[in-house]
Amino acid sequence: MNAAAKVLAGCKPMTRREIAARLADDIPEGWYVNLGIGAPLQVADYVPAEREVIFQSENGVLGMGPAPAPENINRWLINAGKQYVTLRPGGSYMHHADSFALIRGGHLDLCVLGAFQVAENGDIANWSTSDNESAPAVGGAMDLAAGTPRLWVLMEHTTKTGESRLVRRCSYPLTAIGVVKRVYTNLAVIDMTNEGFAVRDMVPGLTLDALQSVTDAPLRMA
Amino acid sequence: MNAAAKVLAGCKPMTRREIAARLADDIPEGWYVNLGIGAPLQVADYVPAEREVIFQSENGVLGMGPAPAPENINRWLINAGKQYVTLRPGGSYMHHADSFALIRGGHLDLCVLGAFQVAENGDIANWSTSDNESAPAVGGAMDLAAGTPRLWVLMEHTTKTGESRLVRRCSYPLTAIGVVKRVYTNLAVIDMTNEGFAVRDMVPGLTLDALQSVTDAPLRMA
Amino acid sequence: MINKIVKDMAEAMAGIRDGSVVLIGGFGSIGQPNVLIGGLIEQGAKDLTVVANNSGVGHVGLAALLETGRVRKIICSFPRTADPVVFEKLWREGRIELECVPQGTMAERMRAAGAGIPAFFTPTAVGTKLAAGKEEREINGRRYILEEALPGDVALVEAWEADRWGNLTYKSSARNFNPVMAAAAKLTIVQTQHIVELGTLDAEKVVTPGIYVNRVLHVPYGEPTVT
Amino acid sequence: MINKIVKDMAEAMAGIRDGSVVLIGGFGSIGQPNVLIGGLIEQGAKDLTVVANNSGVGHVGLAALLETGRVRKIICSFPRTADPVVFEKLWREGRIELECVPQGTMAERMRAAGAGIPAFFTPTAVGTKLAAGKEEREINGRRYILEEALPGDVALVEAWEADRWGNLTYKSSARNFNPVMAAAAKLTIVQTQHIVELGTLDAEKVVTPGIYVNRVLHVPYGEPTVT
Repeated sequence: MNAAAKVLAGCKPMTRREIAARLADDIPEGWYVNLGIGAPLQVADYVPAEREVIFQSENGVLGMGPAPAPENINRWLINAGKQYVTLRPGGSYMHHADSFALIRGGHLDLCVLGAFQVAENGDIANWSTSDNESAPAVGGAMDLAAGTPRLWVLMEHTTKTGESRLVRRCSYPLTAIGVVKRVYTNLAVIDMTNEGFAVRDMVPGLTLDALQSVTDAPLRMA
Repeated sequence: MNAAAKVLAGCKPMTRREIAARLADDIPEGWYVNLGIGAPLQVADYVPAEREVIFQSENGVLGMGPAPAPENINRWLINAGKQYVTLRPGGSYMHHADSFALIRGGHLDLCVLGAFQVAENGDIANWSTSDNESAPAVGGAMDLAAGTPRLWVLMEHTTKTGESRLVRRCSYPLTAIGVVKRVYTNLAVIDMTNEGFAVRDMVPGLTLDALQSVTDAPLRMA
Repeated sequence: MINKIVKDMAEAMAGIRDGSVVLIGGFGSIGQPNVLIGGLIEQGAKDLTVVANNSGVGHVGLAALLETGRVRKIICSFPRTADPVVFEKLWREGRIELECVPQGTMAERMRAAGAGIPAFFTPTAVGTKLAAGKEEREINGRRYILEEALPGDVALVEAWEADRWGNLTYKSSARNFNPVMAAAAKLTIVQTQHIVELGTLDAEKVVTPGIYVNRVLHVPYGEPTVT
Repeated sequence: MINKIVKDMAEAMAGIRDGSVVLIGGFGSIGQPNVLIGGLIEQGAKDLTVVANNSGVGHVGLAALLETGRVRKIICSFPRTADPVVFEKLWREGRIELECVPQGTMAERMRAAGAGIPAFFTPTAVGTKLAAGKEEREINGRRYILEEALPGDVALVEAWEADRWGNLTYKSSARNFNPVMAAAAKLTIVQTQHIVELGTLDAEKVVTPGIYVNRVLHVPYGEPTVT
């Protein structure tokens, strides 16, 4: 049983959906938010419609709503993950240059991305594992990471084999440098500060020592 | 009686409106055309509606039509000269960055500008006479001159005091360098070639020698 | 519930600081937010830099703002509309600084600011005195100069329709600089002819999405005068 | 009378040369002009460089074009949609060159091409391996890299409505790269679901004005499949 497995056995790690819900709680009404493909997209499910948060999709959709009922699908309306979505009243469309002008221009309040690694200097690696077997594919990740003033990462705390995803320096190819502001994992919520990672809260049953034992980069309480 | 006056007495110079009409004859159907403020704006009056030429105005109007009847004025619809205009069926609006992207991107087939001077190297001076009494005001002239692949100039051949406006080198502040393709004056139509000015045609009664006598830069027949 | 519609001019103008760069929409008086300009005069911020295509006409709107003496500098393509009496006097007396910028370069510099582009190369003004002091580079055999983004602290915008999210449409050529400035400023304040219910604007027709808008003031003031 | 509507595919594809840079609209299959891609396959131009956000799915559309072996290089942000079997095979066998570009940089490089901007600075990709070999500069304390315009010889575009002047609207998120590419290419060819009479499109709602369009082919082919 590796260190990670021991730690996980001693507490109740969150599921992906629980992390998404935890993150969603921290998004106030009125924010403009881009959710990266994969797990981050689930965050939208936990923001109640009466709390108006405006979701943007890189493919030119501002004011995205939930998935449509099968009988109401608009086949020209998808999100960045190429899933059918809806448009909320007040939503609008724009072309790709305008969409990324919005992203690069820093107009979003928040972007949530998944990641392979986040480093204590705020670097993020989320687009490539240097696996030369498949072609590189960056999509909009670098634009979102470099452009959004507030980048939160949603990811498992460790890899399946127990390696820390919060690292001193990323070993995978970088997506952007010094941009991550907060990390939501299945074990904790961790802020990025000028002094590195600072733990905001942990799942019940977890101690800072136990969390540190599965984390490569040094941690302190916020 | 100066040289210019003598030449003018020996032929029948065109009026501003005649120059505009002469130029309009050379615009084929299907061209996208920007007409500079002042005399060039009159060119539109001599393109019959059935010959579809699409006029653009720098303030975001594509497909501009003639002045409206007083009872049909749309007070939000003006041209670059701040005169009320109409929109033809098929016309559309765009914002200023898109309008100048269109201009700078070289998408117009033709731009017609007035000028103080045109030089045999294609330089144009049309925005300032270095008069330090009034503030500099360039408007869209530099964008139009640098951006449009085909720039024609419509101007009097000489100044009121008889000085040539077709010069070896411009003495007034430049608008753009090496861009003029053709000049329509009250005396002649003159192409810009790699070897300088080449006269395409002259008003009846005028000879090349007489035209040269009122022109600073050397002329040849095209 | 998001509601960017403000109740009065004081709320619209709150917090505009001395020294701000203020982007003011309009081409001549068409699309120029004259009521907001009046509010800014009332609000009293000074030492302003104003970015606007023209420099005001007679003694109204932008000209009235200049006349207060609170504008240190104007960035402008054409300070010579019909009756620029206020500007010309200030300029001759050396009481206002003028940066004359080609119109398309001015628009693109603001577009760049909104789009996170700090600088770009352009062929406009190459070889002219407006290129003085600017970096020049030959790219693929043609000469270009480098121009920098022009961001605003505040944008004053005139719209045709607006909803409570701040989505905007414009009318005809009154669109002009307004959408570009809305995206280029940190604080975008809108005067609109019409307020409409959220969801009634055609999603395919919104020109400025609400993300670029902070405050909307309903000013059904009628038709502009061309000057 | 201006009439950009062409009668058949042969007329739509006439003159596309070997070695062309072909911009192909769409985000995945939404807004992708698959019928025109079929026409390009039929037309036979080879040694092409294709610019598209994705690299094709299964054996249809863009994937079918790649499968002909006539695409020398693809410029693309995400060559990994659902079933990129054709592209992956070509790439592993070294039979196609890939330039992987961040999606927003790709969009902006084409926007720049259409706008007469030869190069611009951007923060995207700074410090990453996609910035390798690119000029870097610090501007106002932040690091940026220089990116060049990406013009096309040909753009293949899917529209919702078109008129005989080539004015276009798009449907929902099928807008995506299409308007940007229409403006960035020398020859823009459109397949449209609907042809409408000149003057019936709302002047406030036209997304691509006809100045950016050369040929329009009426292809009322129905709804896209998401892949």
